[in-house]
Amino acid sequence: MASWPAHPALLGTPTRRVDGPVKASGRAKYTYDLQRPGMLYGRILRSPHACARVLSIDLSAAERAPGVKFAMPVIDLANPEPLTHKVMYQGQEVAALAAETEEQGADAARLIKVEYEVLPHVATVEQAMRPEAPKVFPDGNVREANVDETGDVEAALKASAHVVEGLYWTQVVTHSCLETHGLVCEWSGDQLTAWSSTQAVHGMREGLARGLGIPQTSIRVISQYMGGGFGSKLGTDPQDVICAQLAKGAGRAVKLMLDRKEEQLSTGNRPSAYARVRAGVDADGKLTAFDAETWGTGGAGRGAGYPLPYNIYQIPVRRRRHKDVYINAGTQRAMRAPGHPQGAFITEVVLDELADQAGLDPLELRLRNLPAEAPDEMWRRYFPMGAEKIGWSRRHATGDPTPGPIKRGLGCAANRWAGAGSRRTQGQCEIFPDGGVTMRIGTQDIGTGTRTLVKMVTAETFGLPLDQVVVEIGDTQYPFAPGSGGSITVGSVTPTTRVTCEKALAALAEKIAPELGVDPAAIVASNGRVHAVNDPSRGMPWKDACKRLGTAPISVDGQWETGLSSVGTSGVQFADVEVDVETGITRVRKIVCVQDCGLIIDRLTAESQCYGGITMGIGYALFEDRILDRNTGQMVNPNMEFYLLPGPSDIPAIDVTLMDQPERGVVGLGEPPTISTAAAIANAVSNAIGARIRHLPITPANVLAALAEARARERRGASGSPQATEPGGVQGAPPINIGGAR
Amino acid sequence: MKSFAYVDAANEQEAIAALGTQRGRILPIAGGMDLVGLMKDYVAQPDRVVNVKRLDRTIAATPDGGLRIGAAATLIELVEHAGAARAYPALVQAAAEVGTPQIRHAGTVGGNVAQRPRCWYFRNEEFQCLKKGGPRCFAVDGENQLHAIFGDGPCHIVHASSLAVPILAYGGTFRVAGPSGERDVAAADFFQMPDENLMGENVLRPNELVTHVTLPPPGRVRSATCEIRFKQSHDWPLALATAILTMSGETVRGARIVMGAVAPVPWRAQAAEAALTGQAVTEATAGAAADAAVRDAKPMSGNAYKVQIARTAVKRAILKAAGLPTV
Amino acid sequence: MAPKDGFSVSRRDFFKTAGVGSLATGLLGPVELGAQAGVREVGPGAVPIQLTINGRRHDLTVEPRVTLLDAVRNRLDLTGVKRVCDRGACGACTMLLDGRTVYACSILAIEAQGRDIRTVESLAAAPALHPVEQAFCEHDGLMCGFCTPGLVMATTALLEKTPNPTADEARRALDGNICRCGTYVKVLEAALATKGGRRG
Amino acid sequence: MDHPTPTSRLVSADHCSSLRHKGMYVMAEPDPKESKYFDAYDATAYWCLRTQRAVGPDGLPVHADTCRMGRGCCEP
Repeated sequence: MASWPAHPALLGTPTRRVDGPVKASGRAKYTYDLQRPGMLYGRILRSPHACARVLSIDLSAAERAPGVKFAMPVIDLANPEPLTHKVMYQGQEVAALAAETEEQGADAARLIKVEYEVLPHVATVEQAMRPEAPKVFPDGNVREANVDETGDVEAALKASAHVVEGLYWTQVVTHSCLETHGLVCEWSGDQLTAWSSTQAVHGMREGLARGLGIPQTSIRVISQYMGGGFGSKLGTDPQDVICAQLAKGAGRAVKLMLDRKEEQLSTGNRPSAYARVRAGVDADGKLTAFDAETWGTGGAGRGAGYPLPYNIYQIPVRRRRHKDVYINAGTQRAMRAPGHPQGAFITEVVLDELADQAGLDPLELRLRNLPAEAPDEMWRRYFPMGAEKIGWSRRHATGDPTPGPIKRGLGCAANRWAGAGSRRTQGQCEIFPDGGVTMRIGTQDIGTGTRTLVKMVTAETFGLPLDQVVVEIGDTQYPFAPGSGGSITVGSVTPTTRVTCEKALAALAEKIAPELGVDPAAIVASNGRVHAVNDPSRGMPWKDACKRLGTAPISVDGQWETGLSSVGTSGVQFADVEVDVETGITRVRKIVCVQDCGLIIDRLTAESQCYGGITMGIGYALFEDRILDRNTGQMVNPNMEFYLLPGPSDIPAIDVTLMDQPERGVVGLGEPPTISTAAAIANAVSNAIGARIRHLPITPANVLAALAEARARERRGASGSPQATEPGGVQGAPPINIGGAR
Repeated sequence: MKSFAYVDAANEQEAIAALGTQRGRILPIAGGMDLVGLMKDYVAQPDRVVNVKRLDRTIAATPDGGLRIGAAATLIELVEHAGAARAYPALVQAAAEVGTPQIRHAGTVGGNVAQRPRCWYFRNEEFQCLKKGGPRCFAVDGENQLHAIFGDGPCHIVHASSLAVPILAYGGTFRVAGPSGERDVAAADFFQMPDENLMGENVLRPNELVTHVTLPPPGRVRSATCEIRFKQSHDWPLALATAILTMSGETVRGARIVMGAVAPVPWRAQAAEAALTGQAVTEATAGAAADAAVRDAKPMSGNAYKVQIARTAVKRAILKAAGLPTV
Repeated sequence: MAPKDGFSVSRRDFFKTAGVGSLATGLLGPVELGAQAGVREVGPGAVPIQLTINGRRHDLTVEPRVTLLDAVRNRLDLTGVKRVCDRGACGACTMLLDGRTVYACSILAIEAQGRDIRTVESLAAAPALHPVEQAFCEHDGLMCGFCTPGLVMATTALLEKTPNPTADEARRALDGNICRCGTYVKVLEAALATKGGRRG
Repeated sequence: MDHPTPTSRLVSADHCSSLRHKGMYVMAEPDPKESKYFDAYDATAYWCLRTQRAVGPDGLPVHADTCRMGRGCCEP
């Protein structure tokens, strides 16, 4: 059985990304950058309406336009099922074409005449949940999930020493991958090659084959470099099949990359989350009950569920009633820790409110409610470490008493994620007589450093420098590996690489064992030599060993094995913020992150995952919001100018501590670091301003409304009692826009 | 972007000759920071674009001690102009906060002043709003969190130019050139409210250009601009304000206070000026002036928070001008 | 600390820093008569233009509406800098024009004639790396890498002007660039650590 | 090379063969001992391989609850 080296040479070191030089210098060719001989540009015409019936599509003018080689409807009006003639959201595909230049394609698309019958739509959850609302789908706009209930909630709340009650919510955000979704398709007879910006080359092949009705053996998918996915590029999309059809129809290669507006409208988003919560603690600060009525929207699709209460703290009695709400908007899809940022935000904010009511330090309240058994006791260690690093001891009670408009505050939150690895992952390794090594695995590097990790494990196993091994990924011609999602890539591909390379090394050991007079099982490779495990002098240089292969390389296949990876990560984050109460503007001063992830392969890229997750969490906390016009259902900020993403000056000092756990094997780290950032920031803002932040994003409007509400409450003299009112419903609070999908 | 013909004007006369009388059919391009985006979004669909980058870009003192800024000067040229920064700090502070380095390197002073609104209804092709000849302003009962808190409509944009604010405060004048010659238009008369001019934001006719801006000698004043934006990196201001104080000892003898990003034009706050006049600048008097500045604000359904932000911008601009700490 | 009163700038100061238009590029290509007499109009069809990119002259034929970014990426296959927002808001297309960073997505190719255009490909010939690129790699100032060439260009421009920037200067200089993977902390480290960032 | 058909704990044999979700391409195989890391909530985005969208060829939403034999478009 394969194992990780006890004294690794490379693993765990901060190793530079192997594709850094080609990326930094602009030499890496992403899908967006590819040019194929005779290549055309594809362009999709999309619905401008949130809901409409397509009555006719007239391609004739577009077909005659300069440069156009092929045009096709996407909505099939010959389909006898009338529902398929409807467009359900702005940005849904209606027709497509391919032209010689991008400009010609754009011109021609505007010549496609589409007759729409505009239909009533719903743009917000409030609109959608009204009884008289137009129905997005015939089965109604609200899909109720089963009630999940443990214990007697009413009794437990009644018996609680302190209860908080409120409405909490988060916004819809988009993945905003910098490289938009898209691909280049080229046919050679019946064989299709697709260069795709995808998180799953094998998945893309499977989807294209089914979508086009051709065998998987006729398709090759390649993704050497891709510009971000964050969960939105795991499956096939309409444009993938459309691009292949355009290329077939035109008889030329076609590149179809979405523009930014299309990307914002139609390639997925993180659903909103709403929760009406009642929660209690007893006199000892032990959580007693958590009752939540929740809803959210994933647009014209389901799946707006999220874990609540977030499954970290022990709460004996709980009830959860969830509804998915359809609206006429682009469909949700997995986005970096699906459900968790929403659940963590609501839960951790409720916890801070309970701590305030109970007169407890929020950190103390958390420590009193963490599980005791391993591995979850990690949080018990990490919280005090993070507290030390952020300077928790200087935390003031809720409401910075310092005079002046700038208020400081601290907050914290925890995260958990599964990770794991896929046992279906396969690899292939060749050792050549000249000493060359090639490791092939059909995974893809979505920016997380996969190529680097595979290379490190390969080099480690053969005791060679990084630059003496070749790693080939990102192609369906290589053995099957799963999609890069769910933080399972490292747990899938590094064990598989280790297993495969160990197998290849064993084959080499067989060849040289007689000559060395050593049991082949006792032969290892290190420092450029192949030698007896207990006696490095009994061996030979790597190249000499390979010469013994004669003319035939070693070629072995390997498959993932258990024992090299684990499931489960834990982490905590602390935020130090500064809020200007005269403008409502929050600046994050510092984030502290304590995170475990098992055996670290590359310390540099592992740390970068934390920096990246936190940065995305800051965007979620403060800035990002997909805003749909409530009256038309059309997105008002389908761009990067008013869809606000954090930039350099919005990023605080970030202090990352990775907790090494080599004994656990590898555990994925892609998702967990982004989960708790917004929750920690929200709690820090509340701590700073002395008013409750109960929804995201924490815009100036949000902060000023919270302050106004707190002042109104003070005037009413209702301090200390449960808050029965909802944000925005309080007299004195300015009416605020909370953005799109409500 | 619709295709268009292109004229590279070597001078004012060529530029004006190349511009037409039909609104929107022929448009000048300077830095392009505004126009290229408008064209990509099919909000502007000119048949001809006239390059005016080769026109006047000098930044120079006028004989009477004022400042003349060629409209084709880039924002970075203004920011890096030591003389301008010393004499007109409020102007250069505003310029330094515009957009990003890339925008300041290409964008021009004239382009900044004459740019079209950033209203998201105006900028998205789907919305046939008033300003595009459509039937209604979508902001009225829509997503108006970034819209105007002053003015009676019918269009509720905020003016997008940051430079316009200090230019108005300093009493600047725009030199406008057209087929029948040149005219000077005071900044106070240059910008137009939607009820005067729905399809544009200023007095420029389709065949006219701003060739330069002249600021009068600043006199013995203290001035500052305070911009408040949400993102500290690239973002549009939620509000900004310029305060120009003429001091007599510690007492304000006269004040000019103008707010930006709050109304369809740069918005002069005469009530604030009156409130401050005769006072020493303190946190309290600046706050009282700021209260006066926003007293007549008429926020929309979703932008009441901007009243507070505009108030803060005014207060801090006054304190900053007086050399006092702003927070 | 009251500011100096009055207008105390010498005229010499003004003229020293005032740039007078130095980019009088004549019109290239066929000259057509426009609607008005004396107006030299080209397009809307493709017109020949000349661009000086990375020190090399390129003759190409594009419509006036084609942006510098699209001309360079699609016509000249210099794909180092990327098209991301396409509206001058993200910096992935950052090029240097006469030494200053600009958004190539928001500048027409026809208007970049006569200017010194530098793309990321100008920094180093493969396989060598420019010191800024080297620093990005050493500090892991990149992840998916799609924003990286734009950030490399913005950093290069900063260091050419300000060889030893403060952290705040570096942040301000990079504020026109967006990274979705969240590499900013490492990018700033790289910018501040770059040695010999100035090109000779 | 054997390319396994996607399988998932969220979709069983009586579901339509065109129903897809992320888990089918990611295929993490949780350690039963670690099941506490998997909460009971539905954040799953489903799509149909015949439309590449969240609706089936009949224009109705796709979901593990609805993409079962008996729906007109379902294929074994």
